[in-house]
Amino acid sequence: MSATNLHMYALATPLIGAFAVMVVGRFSRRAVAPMVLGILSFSFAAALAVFLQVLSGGGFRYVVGNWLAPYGIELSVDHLGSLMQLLVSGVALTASVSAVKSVAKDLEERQHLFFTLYLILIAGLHGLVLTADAFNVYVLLEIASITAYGLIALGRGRAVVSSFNYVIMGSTGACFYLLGIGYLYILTGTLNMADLARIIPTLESGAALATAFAFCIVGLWIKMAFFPLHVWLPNAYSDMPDGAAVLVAPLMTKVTIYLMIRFMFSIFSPAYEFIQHAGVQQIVVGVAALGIVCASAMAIAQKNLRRMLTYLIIAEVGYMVGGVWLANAQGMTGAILHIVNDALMTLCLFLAVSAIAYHEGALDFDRLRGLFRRMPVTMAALVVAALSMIGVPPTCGFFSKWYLLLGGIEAGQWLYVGALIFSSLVNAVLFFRVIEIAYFRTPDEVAHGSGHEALQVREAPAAMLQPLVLAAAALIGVGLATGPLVQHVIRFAVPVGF
Amino acid sequence: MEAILSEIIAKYNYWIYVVLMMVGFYAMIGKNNLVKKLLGMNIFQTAIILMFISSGVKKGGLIPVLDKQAALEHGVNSALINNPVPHVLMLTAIVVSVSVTGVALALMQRIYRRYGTLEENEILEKIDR
Amino acid sequence: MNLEPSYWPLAAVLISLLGVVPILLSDRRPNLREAWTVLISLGKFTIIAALLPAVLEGGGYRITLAEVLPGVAIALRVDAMGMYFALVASFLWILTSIYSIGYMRALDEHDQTRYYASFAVAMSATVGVAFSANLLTLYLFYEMLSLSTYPLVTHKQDAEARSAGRKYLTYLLGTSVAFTLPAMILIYTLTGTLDFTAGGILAGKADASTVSLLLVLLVFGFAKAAVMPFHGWLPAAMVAPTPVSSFLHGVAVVKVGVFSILRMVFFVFGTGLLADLNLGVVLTTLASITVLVASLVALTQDNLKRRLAYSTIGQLSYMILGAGMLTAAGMTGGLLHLSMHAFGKITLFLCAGAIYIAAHKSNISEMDGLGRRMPVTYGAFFLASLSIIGMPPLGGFLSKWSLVVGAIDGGQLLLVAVVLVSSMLNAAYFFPIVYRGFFARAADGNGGEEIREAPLLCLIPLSITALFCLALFLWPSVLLQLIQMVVSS
Amino acid sequence: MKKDHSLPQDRPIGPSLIIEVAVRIMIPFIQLFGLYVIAHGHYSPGGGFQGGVVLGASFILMAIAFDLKTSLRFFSLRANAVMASSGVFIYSGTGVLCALMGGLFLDYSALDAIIPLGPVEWRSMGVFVVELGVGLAVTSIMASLFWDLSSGGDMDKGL
Repeated sequence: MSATNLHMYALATPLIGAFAVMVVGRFSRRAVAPMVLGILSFSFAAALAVFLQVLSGGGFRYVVGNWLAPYGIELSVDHLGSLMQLLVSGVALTASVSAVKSVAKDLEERQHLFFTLYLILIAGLHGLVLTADAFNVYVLLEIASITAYGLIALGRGRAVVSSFNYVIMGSTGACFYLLGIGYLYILTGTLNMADLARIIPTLESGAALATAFAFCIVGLWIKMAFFPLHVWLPNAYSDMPDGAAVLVAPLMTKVTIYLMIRFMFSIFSPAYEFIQHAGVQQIVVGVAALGIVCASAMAIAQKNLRRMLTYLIIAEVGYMVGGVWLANAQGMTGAILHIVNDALMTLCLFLAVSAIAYHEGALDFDRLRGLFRRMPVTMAALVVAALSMIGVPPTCGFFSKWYLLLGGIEAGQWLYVGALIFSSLVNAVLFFRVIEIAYFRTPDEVAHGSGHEALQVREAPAAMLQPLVLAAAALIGVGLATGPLVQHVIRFAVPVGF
Repeated sequence: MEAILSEIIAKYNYWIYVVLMMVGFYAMIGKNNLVKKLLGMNIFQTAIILMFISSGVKKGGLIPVLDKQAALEHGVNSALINNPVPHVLMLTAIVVSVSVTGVALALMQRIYRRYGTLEENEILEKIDR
Repeated sequence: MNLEPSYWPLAAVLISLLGVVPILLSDRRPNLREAWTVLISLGKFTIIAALLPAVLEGGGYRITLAEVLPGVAIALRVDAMGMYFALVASFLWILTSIYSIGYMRALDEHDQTRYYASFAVAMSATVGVAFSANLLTLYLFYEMLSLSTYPLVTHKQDAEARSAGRKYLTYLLGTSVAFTLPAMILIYTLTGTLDFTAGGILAGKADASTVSLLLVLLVFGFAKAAVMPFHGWLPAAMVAPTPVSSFLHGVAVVKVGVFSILRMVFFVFGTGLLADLNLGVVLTTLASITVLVASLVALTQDNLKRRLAYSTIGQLSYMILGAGMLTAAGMTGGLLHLSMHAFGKITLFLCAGAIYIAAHKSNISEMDGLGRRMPVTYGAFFLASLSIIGMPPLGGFLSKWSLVVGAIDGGQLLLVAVVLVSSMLNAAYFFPIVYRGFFARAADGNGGEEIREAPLLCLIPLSITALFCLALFLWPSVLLQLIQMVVSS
Repeated sequence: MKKDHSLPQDRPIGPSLIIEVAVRIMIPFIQLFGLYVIAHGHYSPGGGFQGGVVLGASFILMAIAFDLKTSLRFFSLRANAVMASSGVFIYSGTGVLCALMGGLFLDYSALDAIIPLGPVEWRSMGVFVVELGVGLAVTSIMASLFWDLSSGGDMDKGL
């Protein structure tokens, strides 16, 4: 096995595995779980190896099929890309351990089909983080989205309607992106990112280039649910089966933000007038701040834990988009760091949600009473994730927020700085409301004298707890490793112009 | 006026795509029926496909299939040949669009079974109840 | 000051954090669990005491754990000021844990394992704050303390505890996120570092208005110091079991707040900078108002623990007042009051707890004649209240003396008046309690003949702390030496 | 091709002899053409996707002209799933095989090490192999897309 292909193995195993699972799953349901875990473990190991290789030897570009760029399809395995690949495969593996359990319960007969979609989605995400071709981004984005539509539709209640709305919105986003790419192709005659980056500065910046840029960015914004284009997300994400939510919620929006960074800085450059223009920056960062505030406010209004979290995802998107558009090194570092951190936080939160839902079913707030006693481990992990969302050191959420705040101050975007602090406070309120409900006992229990022995610990199965504890530990681990992470990885991803 | 008109006529392919796209976009946003929304989406995608393809066409261009013998002997004059890349790209885009349509149709069927209607407002009413 | 790299500071912080594991594991065996608690508290004190000689010789220890941001690491260091606080806190923890055993058993409280575990975590956080080498580490342990004490405050888990817990976190977490965090980031952008440096890091890096903004942000941001108007959490937190109120809300938590503010004044702003910009007056004004208002409010409280809580609010501001005077004697007085008040107030709270165990009474108006039944408890109470009022021959006299001298040195006669008036108010709210205990006749006929002293495990700690109030007047040398080192740097 | 024995009135539109006969004659040619398109994809217009669509359309045509069950008799669900999976497997398997043989992903010239045809010839042949995989997958997916939709998603439970 030659080392240069490792990242392709990481990508191809889920793809091949998806169909293997579909075929094998028809004959034996029991073989599905070990297969999925094996596939994803291998993929994770490969991604880890690539990451270490990039850390020591630097990034490289890879031509698929040895057709040279710009004619062939190129992949770029650089620091940021391999970090994202590691993140995708790590989150996917962790999530799948839990998903195997919850899907076996929720979708007993159709679990092989579920995991087929699941693995294709992962393959699509692997492709997205590696590709260096603007058109491939479109195709892979749609592969990931279509599988996500399917996964959402498997959910409960009005999941089908939510999924359909997502189809319409998601396709609009993809079409906008495709349209923007079309303009770029007409202008430059190429779709290879490096080629585009070479040609675009030589063009006279006119309306056509601006249109291309705007269409692509807006398309990606729709896909990542950037406020005010977020309307599809809360329903879609809260109606998903838990097994899918633990994968889709942490990764989809984050990978799309990564694509926005790629698009802005691998195709265009910080010198491009739209990115440089103070007015545009002002508007985008302002909208991001508004989005953070509004999403946080809407999260307060929710009466269901899962829905509350979906609104927080939207707020976090505001963090990252705002951070990128601060257009300085600190903000950029913060945004990239927050991609990693937020993926882990969301993973941890949704793993906890799925562990709670395993026995409790609905996640309305009044159902959570006394949960600390019944599920101590789950709640402890939820607390760690909550602390990270609030931004308490040494959890990782603190450090990315730190960089984002630094960037905001440096850029003089006080609105954004205020929004970040506001959202921290709101997060504190939100999560402590949940924790308080879960910590205190029900009136019935108090009535039954001491009533402590009456309540037995009833945790989710170990297979759901292990990834949860792992994710919670990762929040602290990544937080403590922020220094090296920024120093050895993210530093290379900050574009030169900053 | 004449200048504008001639401008429009000279680039009629782009104008057609813009009009088509707006028709599709309107249907996606303005229509209440889910099937019409989906049709709108398809029109929207088709418009983009048309734009791509028309960008690769040259006046009097040849199809980009080369006779090996002739190409080796006389060389290739790329100015005379239509650009195949947009076509190939759009082939993929069509695949994507077909897949999305397929998924959307399947979803719509399940919506119809569950709620007995495909009108958005009626579905929303039933969800609220 | 040369600091020697060492793992001991880390051990001092972590011992109680790791100690949570055996405590949790021995959930079903109370004796073993409590043996662990006492053992860990003894171990912690031993480690800290072992670090003392080097500090007294002018050295210290440091350790860097992880460089998380450029120029900012999670790092610990042991210097005179941190040592001073850690020594007092870890010593009092031993007594509190012994007292806790007596208290929790006497009342047959529920969830004792969680109680001891949270206590141990809170203790780690307290020593962590004391030994922090920079603002980020301090912030980390500060938040850890807020969160680990939440289960303690809400231990009863009834409606009152719930609303108290809500208030507790709203004040503490809210202010730290809304004020301290931005201030910290502002300092970092201005100076590029967050390390505590003797003489401050801000001098020459910021203009007067920024410095005063930072000062106000930090004083209010460390709301654990309960400077008005951010004091509301402290009376609310009194729903906690008494050992928690006595140790955490008499010593650890509130002193962490004051300690953090003093750290800022000495090691981030620098007294020189504050004197140049004449910003000491910000501190003294805020502190004076708090001292006087809190003492007046304390007069009106009938619940003993709430009265003590308001007393605490007032006393805490003495320490800030001392620092704000920006004179050597004032700062000495402020720092000294930190330990004197700690010993005094913990005694008072322990007595309140003992009264509650023995008589199940928490309102002062119901405590008539109890002193005759519980002479040891009331004797200790009397000694401690004298110390806090500032009477010789008790420790509190030394610190108040220094404060008055400091105020006179600085020519701030108004502050002299503040200290004196508030001391009289202190007397006014403490003496009635003692008086009623010893001399008033119980209102209802059955004056509680069956009431006896609290269990021995409760009595011993409170006697020890009361005696320390006396002893510290006679032999304050170690503490004074540490304070001298802080002030002179 | 056997006729479905359900009663005429059960079908929404009655059977039409003309259509059935015409389709019966057309389908073999359609399928042959589909195969031709797949087989020529690597050096002339055509390819796996186009050919696959044509092939898939033949089954759809069958389903429209007769009914779903008839088309399922010729192309069972299990065969469909296996075909779709093996199509993707052939495609990505080829890619991985190339990588395993020491080349880059999908670098067909590396396959020369298995069957020595010469690197340049393999580049051409490799495309054909891949197109074959694509063709298989597209055929089965086109057919199953139609089945699923027209049966209302009941395929798993039988019609």
